[in-house]
Amino acid sequence: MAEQPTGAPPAPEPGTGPTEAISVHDVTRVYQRPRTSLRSASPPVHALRGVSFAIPQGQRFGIVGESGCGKSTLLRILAGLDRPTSGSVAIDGRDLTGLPERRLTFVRERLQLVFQDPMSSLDPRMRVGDIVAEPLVAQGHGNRRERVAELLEAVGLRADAADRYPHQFSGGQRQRISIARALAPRPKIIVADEPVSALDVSVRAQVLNLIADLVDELSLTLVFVSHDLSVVRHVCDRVAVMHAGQIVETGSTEQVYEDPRHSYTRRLIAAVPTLGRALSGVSAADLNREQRP
Amino acid sequence: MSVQEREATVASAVSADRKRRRPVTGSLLVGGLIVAAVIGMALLSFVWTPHDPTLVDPSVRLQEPSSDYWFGTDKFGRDVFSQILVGSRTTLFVGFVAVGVAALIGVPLGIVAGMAPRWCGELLMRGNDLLLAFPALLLAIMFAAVYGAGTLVAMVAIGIASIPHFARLIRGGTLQIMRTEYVIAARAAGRGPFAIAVRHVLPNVSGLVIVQASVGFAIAVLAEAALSFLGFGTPPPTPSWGRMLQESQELLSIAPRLAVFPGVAIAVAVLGFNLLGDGLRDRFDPKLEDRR
Amino acid sequence: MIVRLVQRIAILLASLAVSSVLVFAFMAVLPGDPARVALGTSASDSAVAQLRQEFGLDRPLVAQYLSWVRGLVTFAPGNSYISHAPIGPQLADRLQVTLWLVGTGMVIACLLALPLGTLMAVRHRKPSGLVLSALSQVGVAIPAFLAGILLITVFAVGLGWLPANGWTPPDQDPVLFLKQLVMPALSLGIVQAAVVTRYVRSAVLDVLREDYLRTARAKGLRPTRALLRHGLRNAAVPVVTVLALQLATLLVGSVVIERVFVIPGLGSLLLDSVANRDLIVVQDVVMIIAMAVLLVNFLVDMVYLLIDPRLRGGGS
Amino acid sequence: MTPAPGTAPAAATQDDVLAVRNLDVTVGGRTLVEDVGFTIRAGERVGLIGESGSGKSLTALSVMGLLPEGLRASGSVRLAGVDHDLVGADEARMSRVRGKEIAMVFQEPMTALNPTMRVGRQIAEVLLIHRTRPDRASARAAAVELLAQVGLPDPGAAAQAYPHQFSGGQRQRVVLAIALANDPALLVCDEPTTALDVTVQARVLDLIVRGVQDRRSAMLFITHDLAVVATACERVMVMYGGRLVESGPVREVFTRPRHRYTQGLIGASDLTVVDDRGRLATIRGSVPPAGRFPAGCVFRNRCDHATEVCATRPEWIPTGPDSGYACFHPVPGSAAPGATTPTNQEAGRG
Repeated sequence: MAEQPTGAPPAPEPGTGPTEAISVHDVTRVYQRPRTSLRSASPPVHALRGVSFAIPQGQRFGIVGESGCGKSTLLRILAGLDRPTSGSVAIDGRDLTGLPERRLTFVRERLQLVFQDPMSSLDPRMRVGDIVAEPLVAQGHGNRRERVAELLEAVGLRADAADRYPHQFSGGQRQRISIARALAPRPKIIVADEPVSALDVSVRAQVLNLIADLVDELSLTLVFVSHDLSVVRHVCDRVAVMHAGQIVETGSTEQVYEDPRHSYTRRLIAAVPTLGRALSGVSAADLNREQRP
Repeated sequence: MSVQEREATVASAVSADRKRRRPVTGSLLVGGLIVAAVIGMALLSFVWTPHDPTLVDPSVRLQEPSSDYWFGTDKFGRDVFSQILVGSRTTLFVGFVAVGVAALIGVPLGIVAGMAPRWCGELLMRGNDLLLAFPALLLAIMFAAVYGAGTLVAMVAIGIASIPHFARLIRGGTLQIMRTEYVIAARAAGRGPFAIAVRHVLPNVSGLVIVQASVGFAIAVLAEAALSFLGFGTPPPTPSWGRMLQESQELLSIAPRLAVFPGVAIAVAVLGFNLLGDGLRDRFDPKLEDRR
Repeated sequence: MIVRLVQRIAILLASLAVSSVLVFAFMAVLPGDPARVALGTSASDSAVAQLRQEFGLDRPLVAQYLSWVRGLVTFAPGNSYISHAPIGPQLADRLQVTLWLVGTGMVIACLLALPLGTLMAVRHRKPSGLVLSALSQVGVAIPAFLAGILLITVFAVGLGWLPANGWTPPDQDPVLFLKQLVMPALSLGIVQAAVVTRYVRSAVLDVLREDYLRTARAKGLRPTRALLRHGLRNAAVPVVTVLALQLATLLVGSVVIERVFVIPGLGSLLLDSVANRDLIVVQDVVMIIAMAVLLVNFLVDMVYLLIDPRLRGGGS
Repeated sequence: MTPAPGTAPAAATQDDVLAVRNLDVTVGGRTLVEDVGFTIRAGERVGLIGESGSGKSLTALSVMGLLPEGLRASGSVRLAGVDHDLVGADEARMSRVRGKEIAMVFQEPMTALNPTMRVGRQIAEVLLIHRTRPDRASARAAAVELLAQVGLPDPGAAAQAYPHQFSGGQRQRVVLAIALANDPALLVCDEPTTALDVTVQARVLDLIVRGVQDRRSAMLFITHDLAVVATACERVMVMYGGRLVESGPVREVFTRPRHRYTQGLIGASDLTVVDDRGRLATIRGSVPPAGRFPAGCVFRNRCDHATEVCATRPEWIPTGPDSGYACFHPVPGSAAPGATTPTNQEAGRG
């Protein structure tokens, strides 16, 4: 990365102590598939096979992997929307595995999600103001109108956007609304699931800059999930590479991209076409040469 | 094909994003006009009818249409036009109650089946399919066998038989909505299932409900006409288009008009509701445009 | 594949069992006593008791249910409360008549709907498509019995070509049998054709929008050939679903048509037994119709397996 | 490359496979593609990049004659060896050309194949339609051979299997096998690897490039990903708002862009270059919906250098046999690209 923001990530807020924002310990998730043969039940799907990592406060942690590697399953478990088959997950030191929904409010207050598809992440029948205010309603916060106006401005939209409907906005603007909704309950952790994959190139840069600004200003912890290695490289301090339900490698972005240790990571990085590599003569055949297992 | 696939083909794709309102299509206009006319007729019949539809007057039996009796008179001397007017009241009443019963039970059932865990949804739909094995007419005949004929019997029977259509369609729509990111976001924000059902699912399936309601109305009108025709629907003397048709049967050779007028009334009403259904479907969900 | 078969058979049997309980319970919860209802209010208590004993109505409900089901399964249902005659043979004859009626109606519906529906889809933007669409919309709006009455007025009363009503078994007088079958089958068939046409149209339209149709065109197939070779088989699945649903409605629709054309089918048996309170017959006829509908749904699921390889299991 | 709009087009040189002139695509009153013109030589791999609403896919579909219902194309599209214009040709003529002279690979592999027909038969079909194989048996054998060529394991068994038994990447290879079966003069690819994972994309890209090279077919490669175009193509054309704004050799366009939009696009898509606060270069505003771009230069509402003259339509300024741009305030050609917005300078590492 041309310019790595120097210095350690901002000191954790006083009072929260040294506990990590998120700590995941040996999490597995197994799905049973409906029977297709009479004699034996069909083999279960191991979506996660023992995943462990920890994310300190304020860090920008990337999760990279191809489709089917288990990153969305992991995301749902982090957000308390799905239960792991085994292992534990803690948010700010408090374990949430196995808790019923009514005792998960501490997760709802601290962790919020931003999604990929601008078309499907906003309810077409609700006004933008109600969409952004929904977490406030769910968690019983007051004076919602001012808070919504404040949030819309924070993401670069005019306050009067609150009275309009999602279909009146472009893809990039909808992602901003999605981000405003995530920030409504003043969470400490933002989990972004492929937030820019569905956007045009010229709009993607704007949204990435917005996320970076907000994470810095509000000293948030960011978990950024994507299949696009170059986006994760730009956004994150540390990155975990996932493959077939396991984390095959973790490290600082610099180390993982510059000198990957695991063979899968090497193959993954070798396969990524970039403008620079192409112009220095890397052809489609070169990208493919590394792929032969 | 499991029930899901069958639902996917029958249930509509609930488009997550409504582009600008679709233009008023022909079917919406024509359908709307016809339905308005039928409702107009019903309301008018409360206030005025050329003659008392139930007044038997043998002296004017089987008169041809004239300035006095616009549609002529039937074998008991009753004015056909007045019967048609008042008959529209019965038709609308049966339709509203039947669709009401079907929607009030079918929609929540569909939403619960869509939001419940998979096996529970499966079970509910299995039971739902079972109810499909007892079409409206059969149910009504069974009811009539036990409780005797009557408008109420007809309405309740048609209503209950229409529940599975609502439940299946709404469950399909709910399943799709529950998969959208805005519902996942609501869950992540701490919204409970009830809030999600009311705030997200219901508004987004409302398009489906209205479309199925108008089509359900058409089915109810047909069913009521058939029941009255068989003598299980509205008992005399309340005028009913179905029964008018039945009474006209033995006089076909002398006065075919006695069959034509109620028959056309039924056909036009059903056509109106079906066209309204098509038009509303185009308006609410372009992807449904060519469905059915 | 076999698992699917076993699953579907299990569902069929379960549905049959549940619907039999439903029908039985429906009749059993009836206010008043079937025997007294059958004999009328004036009958003496001893006569009513004697009838109850004869039909085993005094036994516990479960025993009655079991003997009723055994009767149905062994095709030897008991005797009618009114005529005391065995119901079995009567049901068999009537069922045959209804099958003729519904069968021909369905054939007519398919012969009309499949080509017309496809045509409407292919030309859905052109005037001819719109005209057909309007026609089918009108067709849907006409109740079968109205179609029947109009046919009688024109062809029987008016032109005198066909008998207004009546029924003759095919083996007795095939010509008369056909003459009497035309109008009832047509009135059932045309209305169903209108409904099925709309479903065929929407199924074909969905298929026309699929990517693999565009791939077929990119290979060099003309639109009609691309539809025939690639589209129709995939459109068959939703269409078969609808045919099953419509068969159920057709079965019940025939009840009304049998009244209009005075045909001794299951429908008129049902109506007569309701009229003279012969509840055991009502129970049997309703159960047979329900069995027919459930069987059709089962067959439809089997047809899916033939059409759609994805359902045959195996593979990734 | 002959100048497109305005000036008289020079005669197409004899080794041109495809010549597109004044191509417009309209729906209702709205113009989605306006006055697009270019040629592709035999065996040449040309990329067409652009964002949503740029009209790049519609241009490809117009060449194939497969525009969705309601859209109308006008202008001229000529293919070598075909005696009639492809625009407006009737189905009888077009069906002889599609799948034989010109073939296409689509974006979404999961829905591109007929789910109820075996894969081998779907490949054999394109051979039988154009009678490049005498009978069913030889067509089936050729299909298995093609499956082997696109790298599917155990091609014999694959031919008997159904599409749902394959992954996305494998299905895209089947589509590629169908497209290359009759050695087309021109292969059109519409975002062929966008829906694939990066490792699978590398394999499919390699297959596509080798496939056209082995057959000396020309290629029109449509995508929004600059890096993929730079990897797979020799020349690139940039579209925005339904217009061709710049074209030229890949190295030339991506290191010394002339049109301001190309410059901005390169800056925004290169995530390795940031300003002192660590933020990316952006193009202000957002992409207007299709058909609602401003008159004159379609990029002027988002361009920092726009002036009044940009309200009129910029002329196409050729800068070489196959390159040129349409901009009143281009990035100075000779000097290093303008300092205002960081553009991709050094060859990126990694």
